Amino acid sequence: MTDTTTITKMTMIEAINAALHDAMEADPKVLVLGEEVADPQEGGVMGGTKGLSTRFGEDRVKSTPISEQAIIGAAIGAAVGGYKPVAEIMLMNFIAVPMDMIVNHAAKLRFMSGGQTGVPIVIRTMTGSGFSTGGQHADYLEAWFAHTAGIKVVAPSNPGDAYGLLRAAIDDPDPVLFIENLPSYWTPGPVTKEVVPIGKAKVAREGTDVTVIGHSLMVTHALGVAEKLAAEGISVEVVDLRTISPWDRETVLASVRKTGRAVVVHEAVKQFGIGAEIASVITENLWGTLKRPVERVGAAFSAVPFSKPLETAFAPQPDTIEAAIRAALA
Amino acid sequence: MTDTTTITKMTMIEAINAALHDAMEADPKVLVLGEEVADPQEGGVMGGTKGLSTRFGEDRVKSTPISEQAIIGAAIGAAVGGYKPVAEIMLMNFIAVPMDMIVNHAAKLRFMSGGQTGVPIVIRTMTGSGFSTGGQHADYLEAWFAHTAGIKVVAPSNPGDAYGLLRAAIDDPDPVLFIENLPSYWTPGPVTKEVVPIGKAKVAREGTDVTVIGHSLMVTHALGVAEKLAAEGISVEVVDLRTISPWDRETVLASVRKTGRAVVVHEAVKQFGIGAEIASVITENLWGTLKRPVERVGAAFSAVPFSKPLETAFAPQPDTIEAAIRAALA
Amino acid sequence: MSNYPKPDAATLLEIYKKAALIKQNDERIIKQMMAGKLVMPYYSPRGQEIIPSAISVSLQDDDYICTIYRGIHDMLAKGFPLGELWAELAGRATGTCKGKGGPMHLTCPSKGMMVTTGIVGSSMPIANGLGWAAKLDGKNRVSVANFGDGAANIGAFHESMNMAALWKLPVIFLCQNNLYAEHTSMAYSRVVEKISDRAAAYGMPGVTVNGNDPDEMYGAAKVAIERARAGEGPTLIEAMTFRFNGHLLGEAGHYMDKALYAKAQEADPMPILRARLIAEGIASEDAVTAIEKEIEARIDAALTAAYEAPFPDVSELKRDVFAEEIA
Amino acid sequence: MSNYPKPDAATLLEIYKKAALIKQNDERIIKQMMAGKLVMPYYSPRGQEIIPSAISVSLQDDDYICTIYRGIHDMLAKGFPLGELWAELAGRATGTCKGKGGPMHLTCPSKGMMVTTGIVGSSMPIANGLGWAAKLDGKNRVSVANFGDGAANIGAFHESMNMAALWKLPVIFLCQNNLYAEHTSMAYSRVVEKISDRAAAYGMPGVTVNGNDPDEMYGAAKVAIERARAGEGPTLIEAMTFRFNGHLLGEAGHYMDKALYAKAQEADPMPILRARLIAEGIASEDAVTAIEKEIEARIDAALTAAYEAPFPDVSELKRDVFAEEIA
Ligand SMILES: Cc1ncc(C[n+]2csc(CCOP(=O)(O)OP(=O)(O)O)c2C)c(N)n1
Ligand SMILES: Cc1ncc(C[n+]2csc(CCOP(=O)(O)OP(=O)(O)O)c2C)c(N)n1
Ligand SMILES: [Mg+2]
Ligand SMILES: [Mg+2]
Repeated sequence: MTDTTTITKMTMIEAINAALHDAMEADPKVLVLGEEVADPQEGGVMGGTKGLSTRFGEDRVKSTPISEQAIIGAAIGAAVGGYKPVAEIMLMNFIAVPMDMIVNHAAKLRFMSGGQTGVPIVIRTMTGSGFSTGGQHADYLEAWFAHTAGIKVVAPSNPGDAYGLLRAAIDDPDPVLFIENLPSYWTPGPVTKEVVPIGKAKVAREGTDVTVIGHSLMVTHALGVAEKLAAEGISVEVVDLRTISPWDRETVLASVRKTGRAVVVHEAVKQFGIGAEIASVITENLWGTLKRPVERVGAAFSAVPFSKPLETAFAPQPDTIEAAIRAALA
Repeated sequence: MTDTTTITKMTMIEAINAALHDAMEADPKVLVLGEEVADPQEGGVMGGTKGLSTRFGEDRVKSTPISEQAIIGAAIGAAVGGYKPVAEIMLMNFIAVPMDMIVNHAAKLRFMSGGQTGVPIVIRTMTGSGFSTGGQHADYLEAWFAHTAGIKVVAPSNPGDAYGLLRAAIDDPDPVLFIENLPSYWTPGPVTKEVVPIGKAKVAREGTDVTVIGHSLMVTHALGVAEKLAAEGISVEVVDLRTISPWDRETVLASVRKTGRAVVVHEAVKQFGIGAEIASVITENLWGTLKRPVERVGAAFSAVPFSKPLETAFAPQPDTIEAAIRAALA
Repeated sequence: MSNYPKPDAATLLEIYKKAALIKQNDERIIKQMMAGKLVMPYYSPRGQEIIPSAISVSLQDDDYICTIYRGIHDMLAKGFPLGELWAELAGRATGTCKGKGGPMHLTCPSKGMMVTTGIVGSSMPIANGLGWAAKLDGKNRVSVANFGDGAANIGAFHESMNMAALWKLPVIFLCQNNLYAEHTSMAYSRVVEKISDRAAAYGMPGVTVNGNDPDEMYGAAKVAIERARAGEGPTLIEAMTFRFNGHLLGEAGHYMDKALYAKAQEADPMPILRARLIAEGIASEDAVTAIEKEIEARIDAALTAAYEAPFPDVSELKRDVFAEEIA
Repeated sequence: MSNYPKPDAATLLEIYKKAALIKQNDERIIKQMMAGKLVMPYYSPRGQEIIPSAISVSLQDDDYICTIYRGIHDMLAKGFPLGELWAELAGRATGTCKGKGGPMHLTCPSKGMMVTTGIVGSSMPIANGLGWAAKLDGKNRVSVANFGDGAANIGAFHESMNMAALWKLPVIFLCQNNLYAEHTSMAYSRVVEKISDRAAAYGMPGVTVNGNDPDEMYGAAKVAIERARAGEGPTLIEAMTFRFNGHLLGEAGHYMDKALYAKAQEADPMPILRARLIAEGIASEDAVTAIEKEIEARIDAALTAAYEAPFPDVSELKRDVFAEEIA
């Protein structure tokens, strides 16, 4: 942190909006497109892009028809043509619609062209259960993209990282999927406006007994549980992945090498989720050091249910994470 | 095996064609749709659906425009309306196009409707590297669907299972993604015409030193390696998953409990592939019994390259699998 | 349109009964949400009541419909059981989807309501499949795909219209054009004024009607339904309307054109139809009031029962993922 | 079309030179494949030579094009380096994509060939983005999206046409209608005869021309390109043509209409244009023969160099996945 850095408090959505403003100000090649993103449409359904079209014009900030394939296609083409588009796919479930554009094109053009072209786009999308939106509006699908070579995946857990990771994503020469947690939008936090490098995890809380690895809202949950367990004398280290692909093995392995116990948590369905890869890499590298098998926590194997008690039981909650930590310590 | 069973030899593609014929004959509710599937279009680019439209008519066997979303949508609607459509998506990479129809609809309607509706469709698709088709025609993407609640995923390694699993998939009350390996189409094998239950793996070769778990073409590779290593006195057990989701934990765990060593192999990219889930479940359940960490074998983290030497190096080959087995035995 | 069949008095009254139920039910839902008794994303159909009411009088229970998140009006017009509706909105085990689907995924196969989707454009490809099934069944059933003006710009619209025309499917593509897609007006979504003009690109008849006019809407729907039943294929109907409560309940609505909004309110189809019934002597003021009272009573009963019903058990997470319960 | 600009003699000769290169290159590729020297899926453009040749004479190196698996004709017409082409087809490190892309993903940014896709319909949304970039650059560049008749039925076509018209993008949607999509004819893919009629659904001009006629193709292309350069927006051109070697080299071709095929062969545009050049005195028989000989020599040189070049090193699997080499 340079001493010129000023720390201000912002909510997650304010931090995202600030990062977009600063990036567009810093580089005329940065563009924004998506449904409702311009000010005549109120600058995004959550206001994430508020003010951008008024400030930078509707040539650079374009509200689009409901045409996700054309949105991502336009972003890819503009990127290949030398620009840095930030495309918004309103909710993560809708990313299934332009899936071909993302995985068969954005992620592959650099490799298939032998490096002659690149696709420096950012795809912003939001998700997260808890708002009773039901089965088609709250899935975490990061595993699909982490399994896809050529696209990076980031998911901030706090306003400061949201700002720093978004700035890094926009300047990254490759496509980046930027996952925002809807329930965290209004959570305030310090924002230094420093760029957060893609591929670097953060030890969000130091501890010695067990390591909890997660991203997005799960980090917030884990920190709360860690605080609670500290009172019992249980020392929990929390590693915020921040980048899911390519993920920071060094930081994760260093932490688990120290604690000997690990819990991986994500809001996505547990089966075949990213926790499996992280647990496998930990096991492969720390065989002998690891005191117990890595605990994995994820959502139930079902669509996101509407009814409140089911929705709550579907996704990992603080008590689920606490139980997993205790199991890891057993 | 009942004594009335007659065993005939067929290639994989012949077995698939026979299963479709027999299923349509057995149940008038079975339908087939997709690009080129009717006989005026030569019954499928690989001939998988040859003869069906001539025998059962073009009301039940429909060649479609190039409209993957409409193809899967039509299959879903017909299924909700009481039919059993078998939709063909020519190559697995193209499944990214109707992704929304598959994951947000086919896989979720039963749950979201509280069980009032169901979607008994089969989506046949082919893939596999080795034919110099490059970056958009040979990916294995089973991990995306294994991570999706509500859809089953099967991938036969031989003609007999292809027949039996396809019959089971067509009669299954839920959506089934049926993955066919292009390079295996012309491999002959015995076909008993017995139904192969979804969710049951098969011990393809018994062994005592190490278990290799795989599906599709990787089973063929593994069996070859096992034969070769037998000459050295290394006894390899090969488990053919056959169904990837929901997968047969019992059979896999029983085998590894016996051998104490495991190698999981798939042609899909290794990172965040299905091998991670299988390795994690083995580790969680056999901690203490497992003599070494589970070895994972998968494709390189890249798009499928065109140039032959790169394409060969990209995907797991028999020697890659052999090396992993030796590492597991170290 | 002059040669469209017109609804007779009894049919007009039937249309009003359906529309009144939709309107009063919407008002009650909003009251309950304001009171914090219902928590859900709500896409009010207020202002679009006439469209589904005027088409439903020509549909049978076994005709299929697929609709969208903004679809409670389509449901109620086709006879969705009010009790199961309210129980579902309240997330109760007695809801039509056992509380698992909620407002965006309402389903009731016994009334032909097969699919409600929250993904723009996705009602159309699935409605085609139901049309294909109906055609194979040979029972002259039709399949109605409801969608909005914004959905006419997504790929699924194109693929579905083309396939339906090619296969001569008994599908009615019912575009409820309420002038906005979330906060987006036509100026930001397409160049062509009439969405119905797109039908020509598929060799399908397409018409634009005032969806708030029971006569026009009834006539266009009847013609399309008869064409479909006769095996002559699909029709695109663009029904012009307006949504008075914006996209999502609670929004600011700054994106809306004030003058346009005012004009639309003056043309609110509900008081107009009500007045017409009385003026034309189709029903007396008292009779209409009685109808409305009776609707209020039905809603009272439905919501009371809903709130008294239990929430689904957590074990429901393992049910309906597959037909067979998962371990 | 009568008022289309016509190509002058020099332009006509230029068109023939490009077309002859495409035809002779295609024949050589097939020879090499038959001889087992080249192993790849090959989608021959034989029969479609005039289309890209007649449009490319009006394009600059920095105009963008996106094309598809059947795109070598589009590439060569726009000046794709022959040596890098053959090296790529042979999977060599000296190929334009270092052998990593192959025939379906040929790319050459220095000549404006930005994207070649193997996914039907996907050239269009990306071409829009290049058009948007060109528009922002303010250099009056255009972006050409090549696609086939079958691609006109996929969702991406609809979304792309609508967005291009709405944003007035400098895009030319060039549908090369060779009457078949793999083994599928129009009878199984759409009702409307003319794909160009779909342009009206987006408020975009659309024309159908004989793509095998250099005059018509040149004229339609020039008008569309000038319109795009002038900032007036996109155009859909449906260029009628035929593919003589079927969809994929080695196919049986039983799905093709024999009479149609025979008729198409009689209308093979290459001998016709060749004869015309001589008849109109644009070039003597000897001059034309010399051109063809020179092309043969260039192809000889390209393939010889290609086969002598090394294959890419396996370490290439870690390069170009991301800009930064992966560990
Ligand atoms: C594929 C997809 N993209 C975006 C959304 C978010 N969204 C929900 S409703 C809506 C507007 C739809 O407008 P319209 O089709 O006119 O229907 P209306 O809501 O006006 O009835 C949008 C963009 C979505 N649900 N699905
Ligand atoms: C989305 C998608 N679906 C299916 C295919 C398989 N496929 C490759 S080419 C082709 C036919 C395309 O026909 P057309 O658009 O007319 O182009 P042509 O090959 O005739 O030039 C098909 C179906 C594909 N590549 N992509
Ligand atoms: Mg609307
Ligand atoms: Mg074609």
